[in-house]
Amino acid sequence: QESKVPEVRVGILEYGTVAWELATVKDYELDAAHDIALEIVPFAGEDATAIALKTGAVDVIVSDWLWVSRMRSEGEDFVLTPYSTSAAALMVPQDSPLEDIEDLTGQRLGVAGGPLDKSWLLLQGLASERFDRDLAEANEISYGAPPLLSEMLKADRLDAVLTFWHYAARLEAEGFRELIGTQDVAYALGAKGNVSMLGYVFRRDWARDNPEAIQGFIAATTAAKQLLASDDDEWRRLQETGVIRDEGETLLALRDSYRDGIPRRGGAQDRQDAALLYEILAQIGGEDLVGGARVFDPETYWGLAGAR
Amino acid sequence: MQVRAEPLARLGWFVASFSALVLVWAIVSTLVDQRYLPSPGAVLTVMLAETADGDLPFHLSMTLMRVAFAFVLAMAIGGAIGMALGARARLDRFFLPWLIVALNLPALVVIVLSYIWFGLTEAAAIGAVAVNKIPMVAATLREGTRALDPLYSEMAKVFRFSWVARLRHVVLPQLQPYYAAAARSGIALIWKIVLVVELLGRSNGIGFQVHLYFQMFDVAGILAYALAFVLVMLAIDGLLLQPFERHARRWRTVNA
Amino acid sequence: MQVRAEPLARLGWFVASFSALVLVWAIVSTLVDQRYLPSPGAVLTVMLAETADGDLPFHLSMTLMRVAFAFVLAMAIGGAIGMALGARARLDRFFLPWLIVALNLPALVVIVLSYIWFGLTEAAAIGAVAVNKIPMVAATLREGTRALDPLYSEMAKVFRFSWVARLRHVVLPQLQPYYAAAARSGIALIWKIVLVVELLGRSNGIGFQVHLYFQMFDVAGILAYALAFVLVMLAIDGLLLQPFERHARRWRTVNA
Amino acid sequence: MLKVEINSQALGHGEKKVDVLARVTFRVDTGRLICLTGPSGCGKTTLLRLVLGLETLDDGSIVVPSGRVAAVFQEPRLLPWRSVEDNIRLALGSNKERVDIGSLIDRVGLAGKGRNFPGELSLGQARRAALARAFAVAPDLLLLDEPFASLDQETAMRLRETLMSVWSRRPTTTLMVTHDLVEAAQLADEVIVLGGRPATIVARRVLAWDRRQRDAAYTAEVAAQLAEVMRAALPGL
Amino acid sequence: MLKVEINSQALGHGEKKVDVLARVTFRVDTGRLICLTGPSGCGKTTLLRLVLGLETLDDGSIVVPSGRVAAVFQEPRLLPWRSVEDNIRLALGSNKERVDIGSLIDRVGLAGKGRNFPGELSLGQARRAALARAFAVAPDLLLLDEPFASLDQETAMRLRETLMSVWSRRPTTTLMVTHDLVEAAQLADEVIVLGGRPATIVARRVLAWDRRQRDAAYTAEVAAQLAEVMRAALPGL
Ligand SMILES: Nc1ncnc2c1ncn2[C@@H]1O[C@H](COP(=O)(O)OP(=O)(O)OP(=O)(O)O)[C@@H](O)[C@H]1O
Ligand SMILES: Nc1ncnc2c1ncn2[C@@H]1O[C@H](COP(=O)(O)OP(=O)(O)OP(=O)(O)O)[C@@H](O)[C@H]1O
Ligand SMILES: [Mg+2]
Ligand SMILES: [Mg+2]
Repeated sequence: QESKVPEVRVGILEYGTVAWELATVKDYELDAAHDIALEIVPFAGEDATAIALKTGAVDVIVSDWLWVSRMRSEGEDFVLTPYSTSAAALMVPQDSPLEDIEDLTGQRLGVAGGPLDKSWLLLQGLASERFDRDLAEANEISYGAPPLLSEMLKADRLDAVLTFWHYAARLEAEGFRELIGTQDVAYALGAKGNVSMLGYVFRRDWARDNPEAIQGFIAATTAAKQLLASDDDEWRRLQETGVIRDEGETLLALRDSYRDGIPRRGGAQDRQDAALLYEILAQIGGEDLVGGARVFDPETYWGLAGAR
Repeated sequence: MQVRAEPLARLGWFVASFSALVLVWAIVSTLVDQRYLPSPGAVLTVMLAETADGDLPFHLSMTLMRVAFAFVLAMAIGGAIGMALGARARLDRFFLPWLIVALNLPALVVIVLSYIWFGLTEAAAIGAVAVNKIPMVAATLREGTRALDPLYSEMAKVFRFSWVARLRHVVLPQLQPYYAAAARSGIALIWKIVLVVELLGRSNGIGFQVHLYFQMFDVAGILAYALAFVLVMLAIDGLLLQPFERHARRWRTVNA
Repeated sequence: MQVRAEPLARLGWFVASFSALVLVWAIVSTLVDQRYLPSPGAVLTVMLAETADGDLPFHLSMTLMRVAFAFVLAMAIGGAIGMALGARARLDRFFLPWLIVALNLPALVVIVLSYIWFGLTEAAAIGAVAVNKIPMVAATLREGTRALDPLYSEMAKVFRFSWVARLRHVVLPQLQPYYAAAARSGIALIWKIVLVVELLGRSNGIGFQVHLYFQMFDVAGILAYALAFVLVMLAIDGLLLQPFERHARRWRTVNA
Repeated sequence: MLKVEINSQALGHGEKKVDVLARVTFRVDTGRLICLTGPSGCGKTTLLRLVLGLETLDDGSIVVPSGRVAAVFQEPRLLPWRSVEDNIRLALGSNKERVDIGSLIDRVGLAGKGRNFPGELSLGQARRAALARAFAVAPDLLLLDEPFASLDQETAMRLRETLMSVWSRRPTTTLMVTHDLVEAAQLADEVIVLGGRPATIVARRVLAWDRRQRDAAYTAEVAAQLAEVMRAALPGL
Repeated sequence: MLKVEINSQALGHGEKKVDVLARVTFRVDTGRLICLTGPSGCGKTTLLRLVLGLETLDDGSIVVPSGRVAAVFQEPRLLPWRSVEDNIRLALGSNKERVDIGSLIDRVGLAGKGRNFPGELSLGQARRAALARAFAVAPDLLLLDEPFASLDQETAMRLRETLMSVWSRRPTTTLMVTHDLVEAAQLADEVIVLGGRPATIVARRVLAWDRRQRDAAYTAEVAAQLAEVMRAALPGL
């Protein structure tokens, strides 16, 4: 037999956005091309992937830097490398009178991910900085599961929904419009560019012990990203192989959003902006959100100077 | 004198039992990673802090309110359905498959549909929980009703008991253990579902908080909130359920 | 002849009942948005498609496997605990608070801790489900054991029944309705928890699939998978539980 | 008036189905007391259950007098979770005031046991409580299934007297099952002997003497005659 | 040999606590049969329960012969969910082979009812099944609580004979409660009359005659004497 290549087990949401990228890796055997063996372990919920990483059932998952930083403050040596700058968007119906976040008072506002969701906290931070308004107080907030919130918005039981980007993309395809996206908020708060909200997360020990594995994995996924970014046919393939179940407008919207979210900056700049945002988040979210760590842990980003 | 001593003795037993439980927990928590099972002290600290800032009492009271409403609804409706099915063989034959379907409908489906149809409202939440529990109460009371002793129903028929008297003096005393079982495991189940309901679409309550802490893997926070509810349940059990049961069971202890 | 006709009559009742249920569903589904409650036909289509490509049988069998293991575990252990508590007043006094705590531990906490301690394994998943259900079985059987008629235990004592004979011929027949109640609502509860367990840490099973469809808000998909399980439960109930119950209840129907 | 016209009655299902009663026809005129006797297992209780409407009659007709009904079952059938007093009170339905439950309890020899649960009584005491319950109703139709079994002679005698005094106060149509032929000879206006399989009436004896004038000699003689009739009618058990 | 030495026994709790038995002392030599009688509610069943170990004795001591025990309770106490046959078989424990259950069922007049559930029997039939169960055990100590109540005379007589034949086959120490003084005079080696509140032994009568030679005149006379003793000892009930 041929020499054994290192195995990388990635826990993902089946039909989630990461699945598109990894399916592409698999379809083109990009993993073998970069001397790794990729194993996709599907789960049904975000929480499940987090547990899977914690218990060592997988090597890599996708999560945000806020979570990684919080876990680090509790002694877990997790690190991340950028995966996507997409995060969330505040969606309203096409004919909604809402034009700006300044209009957000007295609205029925749905928020995906709960009160400690990063996008929601940033939005609150922006509102309080700009208009000295507490969004949580000024509106009627419903926290809930994203699919449920989408349906609520469609059923006119909510006026606006702050939801994760792929749900937002689907809503957009159905004629809803984006009031503001997380990146816009980040810019407004002083970020210098598109911040990678999501990253591939893994244990630093694992990465140190398996340098070929993590490097091969990053290279393979980067190659997949390029394919998806440049060639529209790739998306038809994903749809035909059943990785994406959406069709028509929705597929296009998802495609565009995905492409928008591909990180284009170096990790160092990302880290700077993340540190900035973290401070804001720590202020609003308080200890509930960030735990004991008041300042951003620079080691959160893997592979940068100072992280060795 | 001896009668007076009873409640004290019961309290003593409870304290002993509870202390032993906390002790076991304390010992186990020193054996495993504190992050995954914090010590009783650590959890108590969180509990006190959350109580001091008013969060815990608020979320606890919201959850208790939902549990209470759903419980009353489920026991009343489920009990009535169960007793009807247990008493009438024809009804039972026809509706037993419905009961089984209802029993096995996933909570998720019921909760989501109820939110969608009735909005993210309190009524939808409580209704969804009750709908989840009703078939379980019905299944238990159905068995209880089928196990009723015909000796007594016949007597009641001969002496022409009114239906109220039949229910109160003939049927319910025999169903007491079934109601007790349905109540104890009922509150527990309801609260488990309330957690899911709060998770999917409420903005307060213990389930909401537990999920928040869960996202952060803060086990101490999860346990603090969960245990607050458990403590309330212990109090309700000791101060309401058990005295009622002792009353209802007086006749049984006569030769024990 | 009449004995032969019985199973046929039962089948007839079942078909009538089930058709009526589907009819009600069909009617309701025309009244509301199809997206939120698809028609029986639409769900059947999904079900057939998923069966044809092998997905549904696979996930269904995984879930059934988990439900079956957890069920057996929970009934055996919970039954033993409940009978012990019901039979011994001292044990009961001491451990009742433990039981209440166990009853009210949130499923989420148990599931997460069990995954963290024992890894994302099948055993951890099944164990977590069983742990969630055990206290409920115990609570039900505890009531049943407390309601045992001392008449028969005394007789057994005088005639020096072996403990096996006591259990088999004296105790269990009296506990039959409690076991039946615990079994029916038990499977239902276990499967509800299996859904959560699969959501939190398995890569297959109906809970896994249902949640995926929930992400896409595909109610037809959710219902197709949920109903596949419900159908299996209906079959188990009709082919296993009910015949067993009829056998166990023969003596009751003598004067009915 | 109670009219019983049974043509046939079976019990049980399948293999265990048994023809219990064949043709059994009799009437009890208003205010009269008929004793029913016959070997154990011949169908006496079944007959009472038919009259009480607890069993559906296969073939025949039973006409029950209107008004209140009371019964003493072969077992006490007190609600174990209710006190003796409550058991009696519950049987009264709405006409609670009229009856002095306390004195009734005294008369059946249960003074001081009113608040006991049935489980705290001896079997004989429980039977007496069941008798008190039936008396309390002041019924138009009274059915008694061996009401004085497992009582000592003294107590049984006093209860028979109590029965007679309650019974004579208002016209009560009574059907009583007993194995005690002396008892039957003391109390009955007519004695009906059931027997055979399925059971029919194998003998009946009308007792014309006023029951207050029946002395020990008379009852002993009648009892002996009845025993003779029974032995003759039912050779091998 | 069964040795009963009761100094006092109370039942119940709190207000309802009753001193049931005062000093009651007697023995039953191996292979003898003693009848216990007394007014309803005086404590006979309680005494049997003490001997059976179903009640803990407040003050006194009871020595029970070694070997197997069987009892006929005042109610049949058959397991309703087991057939008559199974009820008997279960009481046998391990020595199943030795006993021919079928012929025993026939002897108590339940031929053909072996596969019936107790709920499919008349009360008298259920009592007979309970008797058959006790006989099947071939016990060293046999306790009978009014075993022949609610049976017709004929059946009762035949069962008494069955009891005697089973009993005489091996030395069975027997304590039997009965209200039927004639029955006591026929069967007992000694009759003990309980009475009073709390109950003590108010009279005892040793019957020296061989039981096979006792004729109707003898038993009637003894029964009458016993009744007289009881009446004298227990004035107002
Ligand atoms: N469900 C049943 N299935 C089969 N046989 C039954 C059933 N119920 C009663 N029997 C039979 O019917 C017969 C009549 O019973 P019933 O109780 O009327 O007798 P009885 O005359 O009252 O006897 P006893 O004096 O012993 O009380 C009995 O032989 C009994 O075995
Ligand atoms: N748990 C109890 N609490 C209070 N009193 C009780 C309790 N159990 C029994 N008794 C009383 O004890 C007395 C004796 O009862 P026991 O059953 O021994 O009488 P018995 O002689 O067998 O009467 P019978 O001939 O009616 O069967 C009765 O007066 C009864 O009321
Ligand atoms: Mg009878
Ligand atoms: Mg007694």
